Amino acid sequence: MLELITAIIKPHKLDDVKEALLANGVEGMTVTEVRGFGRQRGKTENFRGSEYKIDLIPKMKIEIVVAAETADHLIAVIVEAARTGKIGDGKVWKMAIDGLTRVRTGEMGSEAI
Amino acid sequence: MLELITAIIKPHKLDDVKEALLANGVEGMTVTEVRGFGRQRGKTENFRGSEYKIDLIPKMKIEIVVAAETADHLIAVIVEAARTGKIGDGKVWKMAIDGLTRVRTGEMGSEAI
Amino acid sequence: MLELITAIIKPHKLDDVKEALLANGVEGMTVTEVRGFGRQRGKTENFRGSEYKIDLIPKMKIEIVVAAETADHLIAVIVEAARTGKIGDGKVWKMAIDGLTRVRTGEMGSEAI
Amino acid sequence: MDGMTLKSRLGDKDRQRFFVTFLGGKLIGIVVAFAAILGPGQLILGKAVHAVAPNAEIPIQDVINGQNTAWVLLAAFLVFFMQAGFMMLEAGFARTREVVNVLQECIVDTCLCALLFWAFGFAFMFGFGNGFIGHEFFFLNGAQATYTYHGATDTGVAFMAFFLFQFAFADTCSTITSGAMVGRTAFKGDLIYSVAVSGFIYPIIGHWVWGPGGWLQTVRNGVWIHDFAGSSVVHTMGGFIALAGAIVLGPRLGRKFKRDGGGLPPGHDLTIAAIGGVILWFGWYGFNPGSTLSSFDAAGIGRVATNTTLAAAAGGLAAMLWVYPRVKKWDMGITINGFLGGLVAITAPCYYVNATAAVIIGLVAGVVVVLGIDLIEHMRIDDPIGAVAVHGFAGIWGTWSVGLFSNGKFGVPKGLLWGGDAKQLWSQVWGNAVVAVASFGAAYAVMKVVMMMKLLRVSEDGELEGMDIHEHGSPAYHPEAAYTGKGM
Amino acid sequence: MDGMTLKSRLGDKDRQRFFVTFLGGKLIGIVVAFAAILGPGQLILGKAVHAVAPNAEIPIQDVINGQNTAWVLLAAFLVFFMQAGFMMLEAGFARTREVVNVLQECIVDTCLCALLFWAFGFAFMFGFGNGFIGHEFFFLNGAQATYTYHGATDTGVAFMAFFLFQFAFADTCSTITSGAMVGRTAFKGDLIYSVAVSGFIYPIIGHWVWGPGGWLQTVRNGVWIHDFAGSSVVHTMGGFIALAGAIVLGPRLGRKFKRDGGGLPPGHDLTIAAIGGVILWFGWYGFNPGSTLSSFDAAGIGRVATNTTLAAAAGGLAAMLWVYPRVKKWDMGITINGFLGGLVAITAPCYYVNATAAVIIGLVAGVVVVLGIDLIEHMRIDDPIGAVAVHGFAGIWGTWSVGLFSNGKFGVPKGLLWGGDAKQLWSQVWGNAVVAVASFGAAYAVMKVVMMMKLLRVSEDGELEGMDIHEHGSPAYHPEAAYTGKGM
Amino acid sequence: MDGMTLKSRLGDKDRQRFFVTFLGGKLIGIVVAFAAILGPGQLILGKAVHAVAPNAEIPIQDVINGQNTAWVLLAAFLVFFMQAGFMMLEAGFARTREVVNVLQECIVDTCLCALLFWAFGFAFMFGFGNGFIGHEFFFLNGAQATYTYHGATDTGVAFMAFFLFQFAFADTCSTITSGAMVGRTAFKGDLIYSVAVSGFIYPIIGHWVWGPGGWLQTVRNGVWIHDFAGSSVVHTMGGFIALAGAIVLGPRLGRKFKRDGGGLPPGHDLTIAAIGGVILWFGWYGFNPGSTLSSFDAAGIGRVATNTTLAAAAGGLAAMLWVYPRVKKWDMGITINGFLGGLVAITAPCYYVNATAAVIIGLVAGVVVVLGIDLIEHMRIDDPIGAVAVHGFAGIWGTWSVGLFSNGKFGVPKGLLWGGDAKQLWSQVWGNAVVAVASFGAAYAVMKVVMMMKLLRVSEDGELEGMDIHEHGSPAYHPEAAYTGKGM
Ligand SMILES: Nc1ncnc2c1ncn2[C@@H]1O[C@H](COP(=O)(O)OP(=O)(O)O)[C@@H](O)[C@H]1O
Ligand SMILES: Nc1ncnc2c1ncn2[C@@H]1O[C@H](COP(=O)(O)OP(=O)(O)O)[C@@H](O)[C@H]1O
Ligand SMILES: Nc1ncnc2c1ncn2[C@@H]1O[C@H](COP(=O)(O)OP(=O)(O)O)[C@@H](O)[C@H]1O
Repeated sequence: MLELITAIIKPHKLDDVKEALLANGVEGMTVTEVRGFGRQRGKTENFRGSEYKIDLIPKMKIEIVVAAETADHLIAVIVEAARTGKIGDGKVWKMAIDGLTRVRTGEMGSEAI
Repeated sequence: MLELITAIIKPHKLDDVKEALLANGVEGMTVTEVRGFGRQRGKTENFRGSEYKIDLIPKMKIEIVVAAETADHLIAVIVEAARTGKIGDGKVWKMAIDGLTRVRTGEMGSEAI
Repeated sequence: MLELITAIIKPHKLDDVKEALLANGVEGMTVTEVRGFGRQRGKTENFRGSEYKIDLIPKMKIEIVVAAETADHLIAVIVEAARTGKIGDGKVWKMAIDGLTRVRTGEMGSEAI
Repeated sequence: MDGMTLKSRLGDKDRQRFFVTFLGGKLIGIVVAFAAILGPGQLILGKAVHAVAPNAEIPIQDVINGQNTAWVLLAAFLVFFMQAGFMMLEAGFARTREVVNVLQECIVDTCLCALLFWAFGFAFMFGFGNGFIGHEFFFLNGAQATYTYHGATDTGVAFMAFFLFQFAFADTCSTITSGAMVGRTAFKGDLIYSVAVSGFIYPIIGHWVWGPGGWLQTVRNGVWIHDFAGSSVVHTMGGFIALAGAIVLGPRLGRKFKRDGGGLPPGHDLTIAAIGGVILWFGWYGFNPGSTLSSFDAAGIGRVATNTTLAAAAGGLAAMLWVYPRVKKWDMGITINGFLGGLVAITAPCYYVNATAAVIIGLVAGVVVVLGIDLIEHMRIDDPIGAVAVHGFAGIWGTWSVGLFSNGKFGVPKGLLWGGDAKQLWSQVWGNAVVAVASFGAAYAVMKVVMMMKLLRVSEDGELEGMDIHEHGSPAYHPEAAYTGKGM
Repeated sequence: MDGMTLKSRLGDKDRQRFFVTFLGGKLIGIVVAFAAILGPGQLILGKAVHAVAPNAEIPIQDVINGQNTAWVLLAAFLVFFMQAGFMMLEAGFARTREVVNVLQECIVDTCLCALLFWAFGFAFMFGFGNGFIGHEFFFLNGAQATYTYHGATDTGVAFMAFFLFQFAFADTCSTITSGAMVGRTAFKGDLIYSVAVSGFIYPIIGHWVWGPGGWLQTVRNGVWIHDFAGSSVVHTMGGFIALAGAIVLGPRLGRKFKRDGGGLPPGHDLTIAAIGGVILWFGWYGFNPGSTLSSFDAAGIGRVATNTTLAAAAGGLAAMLWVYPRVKKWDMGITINGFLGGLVAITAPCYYVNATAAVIIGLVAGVVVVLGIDLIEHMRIDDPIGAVAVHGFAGIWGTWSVGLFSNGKFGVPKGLLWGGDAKQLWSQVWGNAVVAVASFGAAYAVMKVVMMMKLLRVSEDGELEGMDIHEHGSPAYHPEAAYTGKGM
Repeated sequence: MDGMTLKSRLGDKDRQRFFVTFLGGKLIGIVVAFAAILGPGQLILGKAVHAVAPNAEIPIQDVINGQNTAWVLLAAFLVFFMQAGFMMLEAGFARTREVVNVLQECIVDTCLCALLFWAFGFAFMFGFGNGFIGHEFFFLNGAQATYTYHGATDTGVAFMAFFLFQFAFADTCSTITSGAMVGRTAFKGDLIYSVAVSGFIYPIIGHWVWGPGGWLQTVRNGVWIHDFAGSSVVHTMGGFIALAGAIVLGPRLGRKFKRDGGGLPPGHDLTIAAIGGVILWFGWYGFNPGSTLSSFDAAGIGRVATNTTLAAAAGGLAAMLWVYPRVKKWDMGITINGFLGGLVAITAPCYYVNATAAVIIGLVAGVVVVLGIDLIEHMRIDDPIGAVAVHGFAGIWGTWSVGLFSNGKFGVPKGLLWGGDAKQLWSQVWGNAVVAVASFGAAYAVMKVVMMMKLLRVSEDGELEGMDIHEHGSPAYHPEAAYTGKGM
């Protein structure tokens, strides 16, 4: 069984999370630049002398496909590495996936991770 | 139970959808710039005097993790706010998620939304 | 039943994969620029006379919502079109989705694909 | 030496750095190397093409004309280069979806302006005629060797060099306008109003102040408006035409103003905007020092260049510091607008004031720009670039400042603050007001008509899709071009 | 003359080009402040370093040399600055993955060209020798104070200033080439063919037209090709070398042509491209007016500068309007190519024609560029920047236009359309054809050889990965550098 | 007047604007068109404004002053334009989150520098005083018509034009500093140290070398340091101030050095960086040739411009080829740093050496830059732009090279490698060392104090968030502005 873990984290925490995951046996990941808000509810910037509110703050989205049994541990690893304790630290969720294939070899299932 | 709603919408509808969701109690979302096509099947641009077809048109992808019971209502809210009635309005789908954690506090499940 | 297929491929394979999918009846897709690593484990670039390692290499993420019964065939189509046989070719996975709505018309389920 | 051919002289190495001699007794002749001035048609010859007659004379006037013409041309080139600056500033301050539109407008306005100024704009502005309009030199016909203000004052500048310099000024005025109309002006509408601005409004009103016999030079008993390089003629006028355009167009869709809980959308690329601003500053060194029309006026060009610099510097700092308490940040956008305001303001007085005055004028201009932007925002006018505040309002201040700060040594009476009387100040205020009102009025009428023809504002769908794709068929950026043969 | 007022003097047309006379009487002495010309080695001294001998003489030649040299140097700087314009235009029109390659090629070609032109390029082109090639001034040895076309005509321009101006021209020619070869040329191949182009092809063929004693100046009984600033020498040549390169290389992988249902991939950054285009226009003010080699020719530099402007403006508008009916959009890319075509075309005739002709030449050039791009696309040649159409084809048109539009007043007989005979036209056609054929042929041979050495075209893998990473080890953009210490 | 020395003539204030007289014999008349020099106050008149008296004399000095002033002003404009180049280079080499900071620092430093140089910087540097510091010309008071090095040598350059040129140099020095301090310097700290650098360190140390009576010109029995355009004064100084800043600040958070398995984070936009580099090269044509202060020195300005070009070209190639074996790629960043190193190095010797020497100096400079960058990296100093290697180290090499390569013809004794003795070389080494040590020491002290005041380095949170948002309230890029009314 495989799970897809999705984590939304602060951009400057990317290196830390990546290293923590590598240290915990993760062998691949996919990263996307996203923007979002949650409790943090945006912040104030200024342009040409006026302030304005931006709702959507830059974040990084990390996606990793992992064996189901390691998922909760890895989520804990991510949470620990990504935490600053300040608002805007992000979310992590997981979902079941029905099948995985490695393009290069055509291997399937957990072989393909 | 939690669901992940994914919506692909026209970029200039982002503000409307965001406001509609906020008005309906959504407290967080993640937005990604994407490109895509569906029935719209691309369109024509021109460069240096010649036309060419582009297949993939800019869209915004919105992802929200919500309580399962509100998902269908929120999908309706998104559809209403994003609709222009013209081709290219986009899609919305939902998927079950198995667990959610707030990075800052470590809260889990619907607490973490 | 609907499935969401997610494929991470090499950027320059996008055109090939797109055409293969179109040829196999796929009528819509969403594409995102992402970065990632797997077995490929990054590569070396240089800047101002020094080499440095980059872990995360540009990839394209393709997402398609399809009828469950066509999913495995389409995954095979993607894998074939995206394969170069070299490291870094990417991954494809699928997940069940619980509902799909077309924004323009409000159609639901496989009607909405 | 007399009687020697040029060729033999130049072939003789010992004489390569020869000095004309004036040895006692009668000077029979001064032999001049005419080669350089005989045009390059001959330069590609493989043989000697001419010899200088003995007893040729020194063309002092040629030295002067050549030097002045070179100076004015180089200045014209710098002013032309301001187009790149405006394009970058305007594009950088615009949103991503309207960038091609901004760029293309500036390019096409330049093209249009060149042809219009050649056909009749220059004739209206610098041809002799009456106080209201000139009507000489259509299509540059009837041009003399140098431009002479209808015989009043020989500039020593070759006619077509003078034309080019003035074209570059006209072009600036028209580009300023587009800045306030970014993001919702249909391209056809842009073409139409640009013809009106470059071909008629700018040259005709400009004639009043700068043309030979313009009426604003003759009113008020000889104490007329002095606008050295165009705080009124170019900037106030550009700013008020821009204002008319922005008012007639209305704001961009979805633009919420400060008092309605919104604010100016941020520019999409501040790197490009900042470089554009610095290019404008650079180009201003053509604008102001070039307006002496002469590099013989060595003290004058030095003074103008230094004053220009000091006012810009003061304007940038003043604007930045003025908004700091408000936003608690070092706002780059306002710093750029601030130094541009300083440059606009010093444009009229740069020749007439000393360095201290230049600093003061710049400081005030920086604040004027900030307050002006606030005012325009408060009036719910959508000016994406700040053209009205930077060019319109700082232009007013700059024109007035001549009457306040002129040091009395360079052709304008002492300013009020240096102990002079108020006559000059009133002439500045009056002249500037005429320019502002006339240009606003004329532009408002033009814009209204084009708006009523449904050509000025793009359709709602087009605006939401973005001007770039809707009007020009292409976004500014195609990052996906990295990966695929064509656009993704 | 004494006693006349300035006004009367200047109003008197017969005297407009008056020469100062020193008639009769003894002239005892004119003391000149030599300080400025004694070099700055002394300027940092804290004490007086020299005294001027009594009875020093006026170095009129120095005034002329100084002024001409300054003019030519400033023009050379502007032409050099065109490199920035080319880099931006080419990079902006390229796809994201080949941007560093485009930029680096332009930089390195400039470096190479400077060293080659110093070592032998200048010697081949501007040294005296025979009709085919020059062989003086290797490594700038044997240079005189000013460049004199082997004693034929003293330019009054300091030798090394003349060198720099000509280097900047050579550099332009080599940069044009790279534009058509974007996206698949291996960097080693680029180095090799650039040596051939900058070091041999350009200077040798250039010698025929511009060098002292070049054979194209002597054929046809004295009615030889007139190419004022290089429509043939720089642009036709650059364009046809580019054509040879593009043909030998073949198209980029995956490039589908219009008739195969594809089209040109859009540029990745039109902001950069547009600014680059405007910088090129700006730099052209060095290219054309600088080619007078003299600012004493005040009317000449004014005329050249204005003609240059009008042709550019007309070219931009013509190209935009020509494609409008086809794409129903105001295409910015073609507008840029159009005004560049106007600039290329006016480069040969800018000195010899009047303003009306300049406008016509520009209009035609704008259309030539559009049709040329279509033709190249139809021939399935992949020219990402449009170098062949803009430089090659508009260069041909511009060279011909001298024979059609010369007004007969500036050293070239009246053109066919102004009532002259066809002799000059045929010389233009003939001379231009020689340049085009010779440069295409030589370049084709060079490119073929480099191709056969497997050095011209990058490997398939390298091309798919992108030139930037494959050849230069770095993409142009690292947006992720926002977030992480290193590349992500 | 005959028989007077230049010195006495120029020292005599009453004669500063002297007209050449034609005493003895009858002067029949030389009528000069004064119009052009009477200032443009009159240009807008619709009537004749003045008549020239009969027997007016030729203002030869005016010809010289006009020409020199125009030359120096145009050069000053080019040097000013280098700000755009520096901004682009530094911004392009920076990471995305610190781009606005880099840009805003350059803008504000320019503004500050203008006001400081006007208030006292120029007075310290170019005012007469003692060997250590000048104290004339505060706020430009007491200025004469032209700048004369306290009567030693009349530059023939209008005072305020000379001021502007020197301001542009001062500005360059201060901008270099910011390059090595990118990404972690608090803006308040930047303001404070910039005041110290532009207002005190640069002008005072500069006075020693270039000011009237500076002490480094008098030591060592008349064989003093010759630094034509500032390899020491501007570049070594800028580089060593930068070094002090980078050391005191420490590296950016998370910056791992090569020997620790890391490396320099790549620049976020190499297109912008490359164009910035080329703009710097372009601006250098103001920097070096302008430093003759005279366009009458035609051979001089030609030589300087060509040497500048050759050294840049050689530097770029040398750096690229030097790193090729190491990275097996054609590295663009190092090519840019390399040609900049060539430019820095040739800045001191450009007037004194021949072309061959220029090429050698450039080649060595290219290698010096690469080794310098390696050294700084090895020392775990974080210099994001390479300012220390490019300006500091290549500046040292350039200063030394005068003593090695001077050809002995232009005011400096023959260099060691051309058969001269080592005296000049030791003066160069000594003078340069004084500049380097003094500027490093002074800057280190200033930086340390500002650091201790907790104003120099931004907070950790601010640095992680990025300088742009933390200090300036806005990122450089708002791509989302494509889609929404405001920032997303
Ligand atoms: N309900 C949600 N659905 C999707 N993404 C969310 C949701 N809530 C938050 N996010 C993402 O997580 C990021 C951080 O959320 P935020 O609420 O600021 O953190 P926290 O409240 O956990 O400190 C947001 O910017 C957004 O991208
Ligand atoms: N089958 C699909 N799978 C994934 N994404 C899709 C699919 N169909 C459409 N999309 C996304 O939705 C966007 C809008 O689709 P489109 O077909 O143009 O809208 P509609 O047909 O509903 O009017 C597309 O640009 C694409 O990003
Ligand atoms: N476990 C994983 N989870 C998420 N994405 C992955 C994972 N492994 C690989 N990827 C994605 O697939 C891309 C290609 O993976 P890679 O390991 O290089 O290919 P392969 O080993 O199949 O040849 C990576 O760049 C990354 O974006």
